[in-house]
Amino acid sequence: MNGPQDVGGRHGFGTVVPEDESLRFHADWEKRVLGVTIAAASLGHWNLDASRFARESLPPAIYYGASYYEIWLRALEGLLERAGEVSKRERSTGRAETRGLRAERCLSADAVDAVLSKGSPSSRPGADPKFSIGDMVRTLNLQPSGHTRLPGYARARTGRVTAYHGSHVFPDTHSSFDGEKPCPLYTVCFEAVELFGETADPTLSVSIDAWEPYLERA
Amino acid sequence: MNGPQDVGGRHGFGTVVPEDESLRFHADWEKRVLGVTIAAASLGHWNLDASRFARESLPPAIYYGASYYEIWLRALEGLLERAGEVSKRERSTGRAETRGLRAERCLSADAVDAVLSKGSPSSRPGADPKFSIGDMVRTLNLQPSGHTRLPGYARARTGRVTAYHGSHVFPDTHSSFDGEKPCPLYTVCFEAVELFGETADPTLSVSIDAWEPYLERA
Amino acid sequence: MHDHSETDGDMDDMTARVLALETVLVEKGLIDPKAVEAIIETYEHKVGPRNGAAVVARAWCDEDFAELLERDATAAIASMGFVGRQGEHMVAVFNSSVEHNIVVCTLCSCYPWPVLGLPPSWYKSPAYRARAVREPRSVLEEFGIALPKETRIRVWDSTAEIRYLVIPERPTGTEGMSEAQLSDLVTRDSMIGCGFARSPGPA
Amino acid sequence: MHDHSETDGDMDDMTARVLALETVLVEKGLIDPKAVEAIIETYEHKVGPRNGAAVVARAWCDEDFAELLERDATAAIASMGFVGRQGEHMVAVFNSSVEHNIVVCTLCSCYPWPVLGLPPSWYKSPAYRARAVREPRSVLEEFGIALPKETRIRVWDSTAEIRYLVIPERPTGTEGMSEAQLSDLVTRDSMIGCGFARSPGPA
Repeated sequence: MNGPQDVGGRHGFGTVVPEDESLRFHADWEKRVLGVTIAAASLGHWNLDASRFARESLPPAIYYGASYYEIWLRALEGLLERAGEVSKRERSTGRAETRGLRAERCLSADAVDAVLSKGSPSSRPGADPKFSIGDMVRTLNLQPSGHTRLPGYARARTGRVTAYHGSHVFPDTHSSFDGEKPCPLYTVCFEAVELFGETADPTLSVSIDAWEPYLERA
Repeated sequence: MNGPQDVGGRHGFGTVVPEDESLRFHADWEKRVLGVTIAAASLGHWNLDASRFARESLPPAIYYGASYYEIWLRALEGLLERAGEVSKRERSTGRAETRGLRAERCLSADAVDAVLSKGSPSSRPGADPKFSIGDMVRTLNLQPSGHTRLPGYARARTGRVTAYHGSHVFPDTHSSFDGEKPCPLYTVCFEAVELFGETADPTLSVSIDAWEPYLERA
Repeated sequence: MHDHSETDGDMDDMTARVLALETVLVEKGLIDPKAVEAIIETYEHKVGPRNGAAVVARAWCDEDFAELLERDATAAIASMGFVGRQGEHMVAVFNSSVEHNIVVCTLCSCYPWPVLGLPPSWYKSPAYRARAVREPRSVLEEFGIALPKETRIRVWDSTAEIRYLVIPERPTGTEGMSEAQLSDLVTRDSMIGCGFARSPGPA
Repeated sequence: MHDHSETDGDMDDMTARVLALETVLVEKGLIDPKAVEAIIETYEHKVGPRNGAAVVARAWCDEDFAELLERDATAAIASMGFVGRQGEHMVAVFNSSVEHNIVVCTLCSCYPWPVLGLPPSWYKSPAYRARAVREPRSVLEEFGIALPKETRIRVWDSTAEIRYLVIPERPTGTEGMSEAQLSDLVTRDSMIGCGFARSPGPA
């Protein structure tokens, strides 16, 4: 979606404020958001792509006014509500009114290390790739209202394939629970002048990782 | 600028809420913002394009969280501060600490009708137009950090010239007080599929008004 | 974006904020409170969509006027006394059974003040500005308007100082009505392209 | 975007908000508070940028490892025991005197957790995400870094599940230093491309 998350190349967000690397959290509530978000993912009501879609679907005024942990929390609330696990009223009272639907999938403390260490690889067996490293490709002008990972600044632009990563789960379908539909994933590199116009930094190139359905031969 | 104002074609802003046409204002403070904004423009510290730039330069979190009259007020505060007329401290105390710089240009009540009726035409004598009605043109990939009136959704797109309006003040320079630099102004019409991709409404076309420096022959 | 039912606190803040600024400006002699009042009075009571409705009604009744409106809308509209700020360069666009016109300003809130007055909140909302250019049919549905599938839609994004006035189709069953009667059928929304003129008869 | 000095009120709201959700989830048996604690413990104390620094130091010292890191970063990094969530598919990119690499996720906050831990606030900020792809030099200036004008810059936007680790250049004057000593020179920011490794000597 052309949502608030799609900020690459946009103006007006101000300066970047470096931060000491020893700092892990800015407040205790951020820790809880991290822990609860990861633990709740084990219930299996959604996948990573669906959770990204929930975050970028927050209204722009909220998205831009929130820290990233607040974005996580608000998205998590919505995901749990749509899964039928926690209603708005339960959130506001802090008291459960119904039983959990998937308590049997509750992540136990014992299992945390194994789950975090295992991760969730997104590579899958898939079709042979249509493009080869070195090919010039053009991104399509895709503007779905649903989730996509083709950023706006790199839409309808010509670049070169610099890597092929095998087939990966396709977020555009996976995010809406329409299947993993794995397809070839490439790194595509663009000159900045192609992306941002003739006044862009001539020493700069930018790459994205792009699934085959985002691309056509240039 | 690729700022918060550039919302054409973006997702996530929700529904449109119709409003009875007898409603003029939602609160008395909106009336004051209207009146003060128009009256203060007579001081001549800025022009219409500069005031638009001030509005779109508000941080996105503020821009999207504000009603339009709030956007006007916040921008007016910034314009008056940069003009040296009203400091931040004066705003917060509500008490003047220095004299007005351009009190001699204060809009009098008597002059209001004439000023509003006269308006500020932006047409100017200018060069002959490079394009003719019916010509196919392509908008350039212009992404200045300053003010521009080429919306993002219509950048690097091909359309047809459907009207020529003579030369008009060029907002890209006028907004930064770099001169009126009038140039030919056209209406350029695009098919929606050209703008938004193949899934767009095939019965839809969208036109923008575009100054000649935004265009090249297609 | 602005939910007025939840923002009474905000509005008080805004009242204080604009009052502080206005007070300082008046104290410095930079604005005259009477001028501010005169501006408010103009757009609260004098300049509004009934101006545009009169233009539309005349165009329905007077072919010469309609022709001038199509050729030089600024002159045609000025001939009825409607001139000034945010209407310096007017273009009239005519709806028909095959094409429907809609006006938007995606980049700010440009609107033809001399004929329509101040824009409604929704016209200035990111929702309208974002969606009018991409999915006008779904926007029209929120106004209770369904266009035939085959009707062509042309959206006019007011990116310069040209201001657009939509001339809606004359409703059927209005033969013999006076200009004044006809103008009562012309809604503001129909002159933006987000509605039709009303049919005559009991409201 | 989030000014922490001004948002103590907000943070209290957030504390209450997450507490309410967590309480309901625990009551329903959907999360185990001990699991939540174990997750926090992992990313607060166990998994962080010292992992990545060890990878970089080894790459500086061990040509075979560097070669494997370039060819199959996932395997190379796993060989040091760093695996898991948000590091399933790793790519290492090597800075040189002619090319500087920078990593961003313009669409959310993708980041190589097993080697760098949790991303810093700025990495997730719209400011960094917006500007890293368009004007990385001015972003680097805000980190106190000036790149030579002729240095090529390559920005890696993490739009899929591939995670990028920048291998900064080995500082001069580090001959004979141990891997452990070298890893102390490797800053988190240098592994994102927003800094250089430190020079040895008094800090």
